[in-house]
Amino acid sequence: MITLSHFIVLGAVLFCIALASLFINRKNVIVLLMSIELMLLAVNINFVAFSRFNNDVAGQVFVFFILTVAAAETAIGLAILVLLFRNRSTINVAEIDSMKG
Amino acid sequence: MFNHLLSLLIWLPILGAIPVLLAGSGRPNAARWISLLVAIATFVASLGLLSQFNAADSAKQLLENHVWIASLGVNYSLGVDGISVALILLTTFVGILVIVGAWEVIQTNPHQYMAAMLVLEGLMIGVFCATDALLFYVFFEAMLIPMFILIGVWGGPRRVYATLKFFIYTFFGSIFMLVGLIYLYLQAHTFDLATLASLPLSMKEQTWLFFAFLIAFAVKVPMVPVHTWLPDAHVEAPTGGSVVLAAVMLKIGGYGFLRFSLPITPDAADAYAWVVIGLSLVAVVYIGYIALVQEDMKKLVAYSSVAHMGFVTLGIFIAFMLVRGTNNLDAAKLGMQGAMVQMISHGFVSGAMFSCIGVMYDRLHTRQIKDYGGVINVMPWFGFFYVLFAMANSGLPGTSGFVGEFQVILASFQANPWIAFFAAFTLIIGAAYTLYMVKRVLWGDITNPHVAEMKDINGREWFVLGAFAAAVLALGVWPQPLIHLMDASVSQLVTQLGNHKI
Amino acid sequence: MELSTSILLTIALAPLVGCVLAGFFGRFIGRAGAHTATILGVAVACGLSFYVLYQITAGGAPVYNQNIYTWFDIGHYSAHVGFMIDRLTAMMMVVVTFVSLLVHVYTIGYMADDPGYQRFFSYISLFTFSMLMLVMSNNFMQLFFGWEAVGLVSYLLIGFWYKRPTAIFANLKAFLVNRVGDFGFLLGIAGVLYFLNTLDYATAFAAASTLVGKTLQITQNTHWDAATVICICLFVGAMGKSAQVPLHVWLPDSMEGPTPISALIHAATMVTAGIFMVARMSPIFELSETALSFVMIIGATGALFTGLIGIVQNDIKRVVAYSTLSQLGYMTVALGVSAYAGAVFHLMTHAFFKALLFLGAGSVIIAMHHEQDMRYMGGLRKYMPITWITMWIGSLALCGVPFFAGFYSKDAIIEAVGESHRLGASYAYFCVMAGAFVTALYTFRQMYLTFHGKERFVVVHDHGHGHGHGHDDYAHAGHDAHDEHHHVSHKDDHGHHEPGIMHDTPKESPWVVTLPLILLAIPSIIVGALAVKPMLFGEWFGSAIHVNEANNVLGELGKEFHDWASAGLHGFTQLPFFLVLAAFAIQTYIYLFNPSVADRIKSALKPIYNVLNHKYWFDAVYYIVFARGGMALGRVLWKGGDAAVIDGVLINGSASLVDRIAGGVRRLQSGYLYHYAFAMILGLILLLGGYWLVGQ
Amino acid sequence: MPNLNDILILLPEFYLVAAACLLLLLDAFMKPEQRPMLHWLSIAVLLVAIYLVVAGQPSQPVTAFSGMFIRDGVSEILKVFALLSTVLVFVYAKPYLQDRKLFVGEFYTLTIFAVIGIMLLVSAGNLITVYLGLELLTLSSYALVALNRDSRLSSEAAIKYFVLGALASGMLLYGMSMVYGATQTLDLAHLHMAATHTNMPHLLVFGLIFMIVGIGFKLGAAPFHMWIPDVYQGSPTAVTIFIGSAPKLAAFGMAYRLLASGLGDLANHWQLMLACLAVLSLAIGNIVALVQSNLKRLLAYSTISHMGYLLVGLVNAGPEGYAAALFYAISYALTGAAAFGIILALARAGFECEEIDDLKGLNQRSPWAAFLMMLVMFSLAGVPPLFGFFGKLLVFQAAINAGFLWLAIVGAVFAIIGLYYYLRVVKVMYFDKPVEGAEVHLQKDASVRLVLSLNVLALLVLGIVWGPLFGWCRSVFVG
Amino acid sequence: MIDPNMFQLVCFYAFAAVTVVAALGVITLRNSVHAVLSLVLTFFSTACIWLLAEAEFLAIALIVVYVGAVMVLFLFVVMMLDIKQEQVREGFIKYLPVGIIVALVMLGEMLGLIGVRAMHETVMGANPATLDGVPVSNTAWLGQALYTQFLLPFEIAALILTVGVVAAVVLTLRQRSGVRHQQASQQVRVNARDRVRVVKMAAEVPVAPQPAPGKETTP
Repeated sequence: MITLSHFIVLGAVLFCIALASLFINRKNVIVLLMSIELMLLAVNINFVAFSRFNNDVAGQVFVFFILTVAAAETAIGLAILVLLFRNRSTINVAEIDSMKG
Repeated sequence: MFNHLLSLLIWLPILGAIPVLLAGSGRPNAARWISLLVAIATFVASLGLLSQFNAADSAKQLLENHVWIASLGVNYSLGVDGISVALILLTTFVGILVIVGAWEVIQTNPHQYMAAMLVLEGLMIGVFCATDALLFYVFFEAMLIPMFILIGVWGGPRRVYATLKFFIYTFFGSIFMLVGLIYLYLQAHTFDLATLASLPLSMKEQTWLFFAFLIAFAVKVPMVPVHTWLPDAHVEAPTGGSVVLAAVMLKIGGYGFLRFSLPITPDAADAYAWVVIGLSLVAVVYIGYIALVQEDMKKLVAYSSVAHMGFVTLGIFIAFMLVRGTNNLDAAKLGMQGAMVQMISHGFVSGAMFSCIGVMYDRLHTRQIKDYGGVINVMPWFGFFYVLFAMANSGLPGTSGFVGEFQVILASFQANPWIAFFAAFTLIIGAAYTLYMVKRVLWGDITNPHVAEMKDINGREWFVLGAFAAAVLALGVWPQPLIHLMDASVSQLVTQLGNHKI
Repeated sequence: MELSTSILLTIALAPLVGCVLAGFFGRFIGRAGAHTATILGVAVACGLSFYVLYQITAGGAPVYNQNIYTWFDIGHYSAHVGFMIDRLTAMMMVVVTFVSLLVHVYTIGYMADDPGYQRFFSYISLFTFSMLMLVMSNNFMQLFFGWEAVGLVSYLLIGFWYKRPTAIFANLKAFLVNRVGDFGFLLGIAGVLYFLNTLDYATAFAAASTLVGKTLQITQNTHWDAATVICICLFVGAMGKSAQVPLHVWLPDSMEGPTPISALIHAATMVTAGIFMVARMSPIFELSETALSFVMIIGATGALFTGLIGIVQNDIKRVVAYSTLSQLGYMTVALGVSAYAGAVFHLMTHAFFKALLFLGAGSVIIAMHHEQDMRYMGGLRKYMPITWITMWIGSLALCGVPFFAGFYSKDAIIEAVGESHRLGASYAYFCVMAGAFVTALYTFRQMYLTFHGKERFVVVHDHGHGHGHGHDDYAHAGHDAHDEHHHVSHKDDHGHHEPGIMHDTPKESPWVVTLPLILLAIPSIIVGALAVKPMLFGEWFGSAIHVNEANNVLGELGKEFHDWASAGLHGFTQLPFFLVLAAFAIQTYIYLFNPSVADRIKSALKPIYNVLNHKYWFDAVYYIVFARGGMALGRVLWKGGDAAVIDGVLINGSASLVDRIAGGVRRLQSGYLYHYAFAMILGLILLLGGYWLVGQ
Repeated sequence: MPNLNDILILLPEFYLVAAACLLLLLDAFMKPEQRPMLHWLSIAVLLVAIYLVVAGQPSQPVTAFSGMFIRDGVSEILKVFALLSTVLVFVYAKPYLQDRKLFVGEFYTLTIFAVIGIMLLVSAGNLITVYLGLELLTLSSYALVALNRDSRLSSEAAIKYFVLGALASGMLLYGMSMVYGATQTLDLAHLHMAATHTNMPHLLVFGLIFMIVGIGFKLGAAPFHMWIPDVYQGSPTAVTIFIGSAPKLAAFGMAYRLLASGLGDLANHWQLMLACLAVLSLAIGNIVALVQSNLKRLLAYSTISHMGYLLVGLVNAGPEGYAAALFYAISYALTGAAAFGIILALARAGFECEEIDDLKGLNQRSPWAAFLMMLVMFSLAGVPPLFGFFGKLLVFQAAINAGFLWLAIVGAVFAIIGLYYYLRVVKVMYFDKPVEGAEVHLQKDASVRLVLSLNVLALLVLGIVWGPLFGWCRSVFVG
Repeated sequence: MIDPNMFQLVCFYAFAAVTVVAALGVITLRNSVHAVLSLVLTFFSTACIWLLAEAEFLAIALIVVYVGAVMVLFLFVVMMLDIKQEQVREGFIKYLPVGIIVALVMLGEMLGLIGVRAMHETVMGANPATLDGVPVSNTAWLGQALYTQFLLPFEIAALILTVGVVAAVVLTLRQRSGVRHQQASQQVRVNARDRVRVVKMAAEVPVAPQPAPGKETTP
């Protein structure tokens, strides 16, 4: 039997992977963007699962919106990334530190 | 209009600052004259207090009450008693003198200087008028801004350090008071001081509040060990700034004790009166010794201010021992009157001392004692005033400096001879540091050739010093009118001290 | 007839008016105007004082005691300005105004060339006003006012020649030492208020008996007798003002001031304020044996030991100054044995003959062109006979030679001490007796050195320098020797200031100088004989002085007293006269016949000479302990307390701590995205963990 | 089903959407030299929106679109001030944008879109609306931050903002999913009811914690504040001023909707958490600001600390606390707008006026600007009688009233530390000598000068008559 | 016989394993392209899991929207930007332990707080997709809700996409100065006279015109 916990644990694992990636990864901004996608995926899994197990449509609707927004967000994110690369010729996270302190 | 005399007194100088500012740097003389007119008008208006005010009545008078923040129950409420009236008169009096004193001395942006002075004057009057704690606090804090600017812009070489220290120190003190006031408000649902005074509070609450108030006012007075801002601020401030700072601003600390610590937390104040008394005595002795070795005239006078203000706190808190310990209400009144007279007197004396130093500084551009010597040879009139004020500073009878100290010492003997013993030490040490300075500055042969070129005081300076001298002597020879003015209020305060709140 | 308030006010204020006129408008009214105005003021006061004295003694006027105005009034505490005129006051007023008037006149001559002429007149008039306020006061507050006001004038006058470093050192010293006395005095007043609940004399004295049995808690277990504490505190004030050991150190230095004020303030009047005060407080002092013993011992010590110093002084004024110290000691001893009348009597006679001596010394100084060192004088009697004779009169009065004024007062004191059985009375008796001998020693030495023997100066006529003389008076006054050490170190760039070199022959002073000498010489002879009976043994003072029956030594003496003449004759058979005679013989031998003996004695008694020459090292010790020590302490407190601990550690320390923390914390903002993310995640983890640990 | 009434309730929002699209179109067909018209038009659009908000103010809270949208007093007040501060932003930004060739229509449209996001967010009645409103705001903001495409700092700021913002959104969403799981509803009103009955209380608090991260990020509260300094510094100042003002109101609205409307029953949990965030924010904001030399960065840290104070008010978790926090948010938005407005007004082509040292001797060059800046600084520092003081007063009062006396004391202590750096700015302007050759003057633009002066003087006036405003803030919570 | 429940469970585990492994691949793979592809795999397997949960519409949408659009965009960018492979993984090992620890702590806290045990009791019931009690497809179920109850969010989502477009355009579209565009209308209107001008000049080698300064840093 697939139980709610299966989904939630999967979601949690993905979420943690995404989180870990955010600070393990020190070289490539693209991986950061992908990690965020992973994180949203984990959220979506949670919503789908709760929606399914609680017999409520709102969760799945929420997922729908998250997907939509994520697409727009990615577009903007990649645009910024391109901009960054144009300006600095690098997307190395460790080199993006002009502002600090 | 006369129903709003207090508002007039507060807002006249503040709003008067606007045309002064507008007069701009292009027409400095216009700015000077306007500000002088405003200051004189304020003084004249404050004289109206004397006719309006009934000294026999201890209640707050000339009341004004407007709702300020309805939802919080905060009011713009003003009222004065004898103590306030005296301090307001002091403020308006000094207000004119600092404007006159700065006349030609301030050359950079005189309009800004004058405007800041006027705003400061209005705010200080506001402090003395406010009967709402929040209103009081607003004036109390707002005062810092013009003073900060005055010291910072027109001050000496280390003005930035001094003014920052001044501001942060004072802010440090008062922010805790704010927390205390909020606490009180939450208990009483009002900021009205009279209501707060009758608010029952447990000993624990009173203790916390007492120390919150103590730190605010102790910094302002200033008491040892939170006095170190004062020498720096005084040294670096322009003459007018020093005068106002010493003459009026320090009094606000003492005034705060009367309005907050005493009525609101009488039991805690009684329990910890020994702390304040002890610190006051430390101020007299410890600060006296420090003043002795100062090489900078302003610093010396600043330290002497700390020592003299020690008498104010001593006089106020000795009252607890007298009321609660020996039930000697009259002696408590004597002590508290002494403290009040000392406040007013110190206003004149320190203001005058700083004005004198300013006169010398304008000529030689140094405040180091060692750069002077033999000034009397070239400035006999100045020497006359200088000696007079120095004597007042060392508490010579016949000058105002004596009255308050005399009364406080007499009263403290009633509480405990040892307190009087240490307090009376000022007679020796106060004379020592003041006259030692006089010796090195005024007397002797001229050693610095620049001193020989100093000109005696001009008419403007004569006016300033003469006015101070008149006040110092008048108060010293006949203090009774002042005492009578404050008598009812002081009696009422003293009676309040006996009321237990627990 | 009642005394009128307006007369009293006129007496007090007339000198003040003169002072203001001379001080503020001196430039307009000129020199003549200044001295006219002030002399007029003082003359009015003097005349009216005589009138008041007459009224109060002969006119049958009752004791006047009224407040003029209320100074403060708080609850049942009040202080007023008011006058109390009884016989004591009236006598003091006469003495003060009379001597003051003469000094005013004398000053015209003495200060003739001084640029601070008007200022000087203003000061001495102010002094007269202050002193009158002091003696006329009817309460403690006003007494303190006058007390300090005369101190102020003394300060101003000692430092009159403000260019002289020694003068401005001396005036500061005088003021501060006086302040030490005032410190005690103020505490005494506070004690009076505490125990008697009033500052008014009449009320306080009436209630004085309630002090008996009252104590003051000093520590947990120590209680001191109230009267003793009050009296000793008050007497500390007197010690300052009347220069009693160990607060006497300011008086010799005060000789830096012009001679007229040395006469007026530091001999005749101000310094006797302490004596007056104690006499005035006699109802309270009578309550404490301990305090009176204390007074007596202090006085006796001063009477002998300060006199000893006088023997080795070379400065003519200093000799008189130490003599003053010694005589003040006599008066104090008299107070200590409850012979208040004796003290006041001696105060009066002393005022006349000591003023005479000072003014005479001043006259000599004028003649010597401000040379004060007696070693460069000698043989002056032929140049200035009036001065010489009047000085001799003063000296004999001082030594207590029978029939002179000083004899009656001084002898009475010695005898009174002999009568007393107070603790320490025998010590005091020894001191005053030995003191009589010492007095004679230094007095005759001074007279011989100054007026007799060979001239120890050379007159060199040097017209090139002569003309500038007057104008530089006070410039070169700054170089005057008052001490031989100073003398050696003097660098004098004017040739004519070489010690012992004169440019003009000394000549007698003008009439304005000699007239006061003569006028003072008269009372120096006769006033003792005139007043001894009523003042000392009669009931002249009436209620003004209160003596317990058990302490009434003068009463005891009075039983043997018949009249002034027999007392004078009796004096020739008494020990004090023999001591004077012995001293006269010794000094005559040494200074007139064998001057080298002086040096031999000096070297033979080198250790004693050293002790005396260093004035028992009081000055040195005070300077090191109080002046230098105070400065050192101040510096330690300033640098250590204020600068290092409060500012350094607490203020700037916390500021720099915050700054350092800020420097550290800002590094957390590393600029790296992964650190930022890590911070957020860490925050999340901590919130979760916190909830897990706490919330669940 | 939605009906006309629903649309009327959302009239200001719909109107703004239409207007924004219109502006977008207009911009496309507009010659560059006609842009100033667009500028004035945008301002007019916002002013009309304010009118619509005020005019359509319902007497009772109303909902629309199946409870997705709530229009109540809180949302009205937030919208009014968000719009108002955006008007200020537009006015101040114009000369700056013109000088830097950034005077493009997209600035206006994106900002208006962001404002629409704010309006939706503060009116949200459902977690979905919260999320979408938030995303509308943040996505527009990302683009705005990167608006200056040729700036290294700008793109760096944008990427940082973006990654961290997305991370925060992810966490917020994760929290929402958990709350949803625990309560089976996304509707805030239902959530409020369901929260008390859930059989999974831990899950609910778990979700709450994640949502607090999201809120904390939006507010810029430590330790979720890391983006603030870099973004404030890196963005074109014209964008910084926007980010620094209106979105703070949105963040307050979001916190209010989620924590108070939605999870008010968990207040005993989130009070303490917010208190922790508050302390951290106060500490980090105030302390690190001490060592800043860049004015924008300094103001960024100052923002962090101010959000700490706002949280101190929220900790009260009662109407008084919300009123205090709202008041604080408003005061901060206006003050922040003024602060950056002055920087904008002092900047000119080729000169950013970003460094504190750039202000040296400002009083001698431009006394009025110095005076205005001084008032702003004292307001930020919380010195009476300026507006900022009363915000502090109220939040302290709220905290003490809720038993968080210690928090008020901590706030007080950090206010002292904070004072120093504000004073430092005043010091530089008034006490230092101007740098030779560096001419710093206010922009000539009359509208900028006028509005800026009014803005700053409002801080003074509102400091004296803050009663009505506070009464308004209070009335929306107390009823 | 295979128990359908059991089969579901096995499928779930299989897809979940793929998802997790692929997700790990995303964050560990050196080559960005590989990482993107790994992410695609993650999405695919997640979509499969959603299918198991009978959320068909979202599963398909995930594939279409993410794999079809978003990931392609990623690929574009990855390929467009020339990223040096060898540097990319520097320091990865160094920070890996911290990452693992944090991730594990996080996971522990999450699982502990979520109360996975309790959820283990919650089994998947019947497909909730019903309208007025009648079972309908997941899409209908969703659609019904989306256009009624969630109409406003739907509108907002549209707005967000608009913003996405505007933002992407404003950030990336460049009107470069100095770049020669083809302008048809001008080409049509051209005259030979305007274009060719015969000039006399010295017989020298003409200097090649300087290229317009561009701000492009990419080659």
